[in-house]
Amino acid sequence: MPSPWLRIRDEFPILHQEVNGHPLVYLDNAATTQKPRAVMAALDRFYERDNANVHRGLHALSMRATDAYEGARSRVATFVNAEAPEEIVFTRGTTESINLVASSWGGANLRKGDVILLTEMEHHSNLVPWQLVAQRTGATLRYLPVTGDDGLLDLSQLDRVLTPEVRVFAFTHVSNTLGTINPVADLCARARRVGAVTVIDAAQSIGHMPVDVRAIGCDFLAFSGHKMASVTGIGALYGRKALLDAMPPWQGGGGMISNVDFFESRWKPTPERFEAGTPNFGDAVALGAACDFLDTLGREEIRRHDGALARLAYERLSALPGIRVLGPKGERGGLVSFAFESLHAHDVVTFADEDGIALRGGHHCNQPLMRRLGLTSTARASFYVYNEEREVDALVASLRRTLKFFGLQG
Amino acid sequence: MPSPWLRIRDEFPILHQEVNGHPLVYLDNAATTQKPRAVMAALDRFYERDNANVHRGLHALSMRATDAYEGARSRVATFVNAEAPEEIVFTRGTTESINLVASSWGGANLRKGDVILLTEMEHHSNLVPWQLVAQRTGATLRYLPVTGDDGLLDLSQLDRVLTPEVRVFAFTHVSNTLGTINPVADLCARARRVGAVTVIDAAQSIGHMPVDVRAIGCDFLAFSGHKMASVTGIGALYGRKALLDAMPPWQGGGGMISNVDFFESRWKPTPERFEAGTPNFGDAVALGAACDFLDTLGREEIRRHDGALARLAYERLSALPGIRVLGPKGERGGLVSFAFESLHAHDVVTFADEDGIALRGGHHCNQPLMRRLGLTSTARASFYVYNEEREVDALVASLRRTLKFFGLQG
Amino acid sequence: MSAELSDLYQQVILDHNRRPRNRGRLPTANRSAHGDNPSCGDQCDVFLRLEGDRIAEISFEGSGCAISQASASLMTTQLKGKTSAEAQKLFKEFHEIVTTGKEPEVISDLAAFAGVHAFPARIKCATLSWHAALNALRGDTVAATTESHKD
Amino acid sequence: MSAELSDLYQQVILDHNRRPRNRGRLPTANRSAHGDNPSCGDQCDVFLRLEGDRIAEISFEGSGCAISQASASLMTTQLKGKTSAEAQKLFKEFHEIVTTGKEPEVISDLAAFAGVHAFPARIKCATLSWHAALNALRGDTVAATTESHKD
Ligand SMILES: Cc1ncc(COP(=O)(O)O)c(C=O)c1O
Ligand SMILES: Cc1ncc(COP(=O)(O)O)c(C=O)c1O
Repeated sequence: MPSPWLRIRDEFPILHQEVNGHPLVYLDNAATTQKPRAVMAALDRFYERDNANVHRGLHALSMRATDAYEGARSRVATFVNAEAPEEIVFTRGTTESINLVASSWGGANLRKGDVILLTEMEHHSNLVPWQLVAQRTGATLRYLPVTGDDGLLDLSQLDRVLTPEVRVFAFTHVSNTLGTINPVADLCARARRVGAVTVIDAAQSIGHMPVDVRAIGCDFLAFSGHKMASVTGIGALYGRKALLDAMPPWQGGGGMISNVDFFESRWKPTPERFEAGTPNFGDAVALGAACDFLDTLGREEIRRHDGALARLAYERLSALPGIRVLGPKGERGGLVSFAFESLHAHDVVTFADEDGIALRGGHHCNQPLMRRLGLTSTARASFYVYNEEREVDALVASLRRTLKFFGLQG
Repeated sequence: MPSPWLRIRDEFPILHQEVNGHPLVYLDNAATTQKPRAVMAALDRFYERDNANVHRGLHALSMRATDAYEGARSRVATFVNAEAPEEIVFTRGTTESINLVASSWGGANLRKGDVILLTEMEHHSNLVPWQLVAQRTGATLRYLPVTGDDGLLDLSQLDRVLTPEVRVFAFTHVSNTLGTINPVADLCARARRVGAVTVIDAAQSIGHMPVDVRAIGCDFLAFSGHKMASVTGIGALYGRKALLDAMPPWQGGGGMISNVDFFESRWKPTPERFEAGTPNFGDAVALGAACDFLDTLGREEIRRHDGALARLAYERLSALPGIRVLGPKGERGGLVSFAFESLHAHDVVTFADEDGIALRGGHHCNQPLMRRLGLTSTARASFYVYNEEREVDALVASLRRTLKFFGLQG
Repeated sequence: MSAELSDLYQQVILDHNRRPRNRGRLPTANRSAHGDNPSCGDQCDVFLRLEGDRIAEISFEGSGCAISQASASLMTTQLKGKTSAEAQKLFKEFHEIVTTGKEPEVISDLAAFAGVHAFPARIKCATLSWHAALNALRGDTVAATTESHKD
Repeated sequence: MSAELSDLYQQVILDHNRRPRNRGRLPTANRSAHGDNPSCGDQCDVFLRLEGDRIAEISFEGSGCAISQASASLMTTQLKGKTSAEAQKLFKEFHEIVTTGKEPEVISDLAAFAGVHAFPARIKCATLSWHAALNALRGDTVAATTESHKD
């Protein structure tokens, strides 16, 4: 059988277009990835054959739809190596997953005197929900620092900040600005020693490398489908069953209740308790198909592929004049951020777009980290399974032209 | 131009299949509707050409995706005749929309002594969120009664329950069990006189009849895309701008902040304030396409079509032995619920499925109403644009066979 | 009628549904338990007179579909005279039958429920009364519910 | 380079970006305001010395893309000597130029920003300093922000 990598770009129709007269070079994968034919076909097929509301339905289509939805749950459970499908709650994505944990677990377990430990490299989605629950409960926030431009967590500070008052330690697996891959299993082990619950933001790792919740030893793990070759609108929260079972509901409505009276109600067990209303079963099917797609490519292979492109980009970019390239020099996730001394990220991105190259420029929902690094914004190139070395070449050539246009050849 | 109604079943590929050896008769539209080709094509086209994360993006695809997403918001705004696109917040559906209002508006505005007025015919999704916020704030719940099997709101009781302590009055536009169409504009006018905010659950009306928030005069209106020919995972909350602007955020994360510091944050204006994380822009595009599809058919025509089938079904079913048919005899939404004295809804639904007919059986997320009517469950047939009179015939013939099998010919 | 459907609504089941055995409150009961299946509204009360560890008498009351009513009725005929341990074992067998469709080793009326496995959504209907009975045996006061994620 | 891009980065803009006019704090300022565009991190402070209702002196400080820096610089040259009402009117004109690409009625350097309209995401960059200046004129202490739903 030929390697699924061989004609991989054929799987992504969107790549075969010109932007501003140049072949599209899509390097904004950390924001969202493109979708393979297989995922869109699964979605279309579901709606063409099996669509009906799930659960409680006794007719053929409803039973098929329920099987498809619960099948997707099982598929996602094996994808992250959960112990049981019930440990997977479907959500809109990483942000909703973290809000669910912060509101439900946090609301029920945090109080004045408790500490929520985060890191300085957290995305707003793993930061603002904790600020909101801190305000509500009286718990306080504390941060594990980042070392600087090489963008590692300052582990020498861990003992100082990870004290027994820490009830929850939430951190990202891979930084969406620095590209740093954090030692998540170690961090979870350390947190366990002080009895803190661990929440991992896997938005930037889930589609790019093996993610095994049991090997990592985390309590919760949040991710988005749209960053792993699936569509927008679907993601998941993994939670250890014992913890989920003890949590109060978050949203109320159909599907999550076991009994409703006019004045009070009883809840279903997990995961239904946390899935009020008609779930997004259509997109859940697409998420299951994305798991299949990624496993066919092999997640170790994806890690190697994306990481190699990012390291190549890191090297080649570092040779440009007046540039500051962020994050670790060696092993890194599939992205690289950079800033020029005399050229703003927005101008960089606009000129790259002129050459058909899609970059992201801004604070990447990392405002506190940016300030910490003395920056207001960076440009970011992020890679996925369909990117190629020649696209790194195209990026570097385009940046050189832009520098020249602004008289900054160095 | 030929009427778009002429070959309407061709637009729905799923209908052209056999179930248990019979042509599918899909009568479970109140649970979820099927999707026309035009909607799926819009979704596929978006992902094949324009997909990129929205906002903050300066490259071509991101700008196109942002235009598509904000275009969908404008389209939904005109669909319900909102004053401005900012009055539309995208959510997963009706349930999430109501949770948003109950948590954010309710959390900020309700206190002990305040009354939340609901009706006895509310779906769990317009009931449990209010129970949760009542528990949190100390407000109390009160119910406007339903008259009985003809399933009207008992308006003679309105003055008694709609007192000045009522801060919010939440009610459904069309009952998903009774088929009743409530006089929503009148109810809103009455609520305004005591200064109560109005929340309308439009899940069962939005796809079936014109819904004009300004003609109705409501403050909030919630609905789901999947019940109006669009896909699962997307819906909306309409809210009057002055109210939305004054509400605190609900979920926290990327996209809804204007500034984030390590210890506090500032929020964006509405609607972004309420759309934390990557929004479901793909499915929003599908929702916009569904609005176009329904307006091409004409919403007055849809109301007539669905209502006529439901009234026909009401009549024909009423002739069956040992049956109790619920809801108003005259004008009604496109659905009809019924219960047999000596035959449980589950058996009815299982036998109908044997004839390829998809019905729903159960409490329809209306447990309190069911108890009020002395029932535990009903079977329900619900109609949409592609249903035909011959399908009502098929239903009645199938029910007769079932009654015969159980020896209940009467 | 398809083979699946006639397997589901077997003669035994239709018969128990039409003429339920041991239906009604048991005045001499020293144990009882309530069960519900909230997502379909099925309800079931099981009443036991335990003598030592043995079920001397048993009855049920409830409402629900033909499957749930027949299952409750048949169950009472099967559990009468059994010990707690024997009841547990029977339920295990019954659960196996309704979830897999496998015929039981010893010939038994329980086999009539093998057709249920082709209708996964109906498994709850068939097991509700059993859950209530086992709760009653254990002396649990919490209502049995079929609302676990599976079954 | 495409016509759109060379329209956006016109000579006037590149020139103001390279050699900004009136940059730095104004020691004699009696009014100032801060503006930010949080979604891209652009910042801008505008300093005014008002004499009566007239802008006697004006300067800016800030960081951001070429468009935002050039816009701030050009703005200072345009607003100097103007009254509040005249400044409002100029901003209205400028806003029209950057959102529609329409050339202004009277010939003016502001026309250099007509290319912005083809890049809707950059409109905020061009208008940030203007928002700050108008806030300073009004004496508003709240930071100007470009984060309304539109523009
Ligand atoms: C009247 C009514 N309200 C609310 C809902 C909930 O809608 P959703 O499940 O799409 O959130 C439904 C449908 O299930 C409904 O019929
Ligand atoms: C590290 C990280 N966390 C969280 C998120 C939020 O994900 P989503 O917007 O899909 O909820 C992102 C992506 O934007 C991210 O990169």
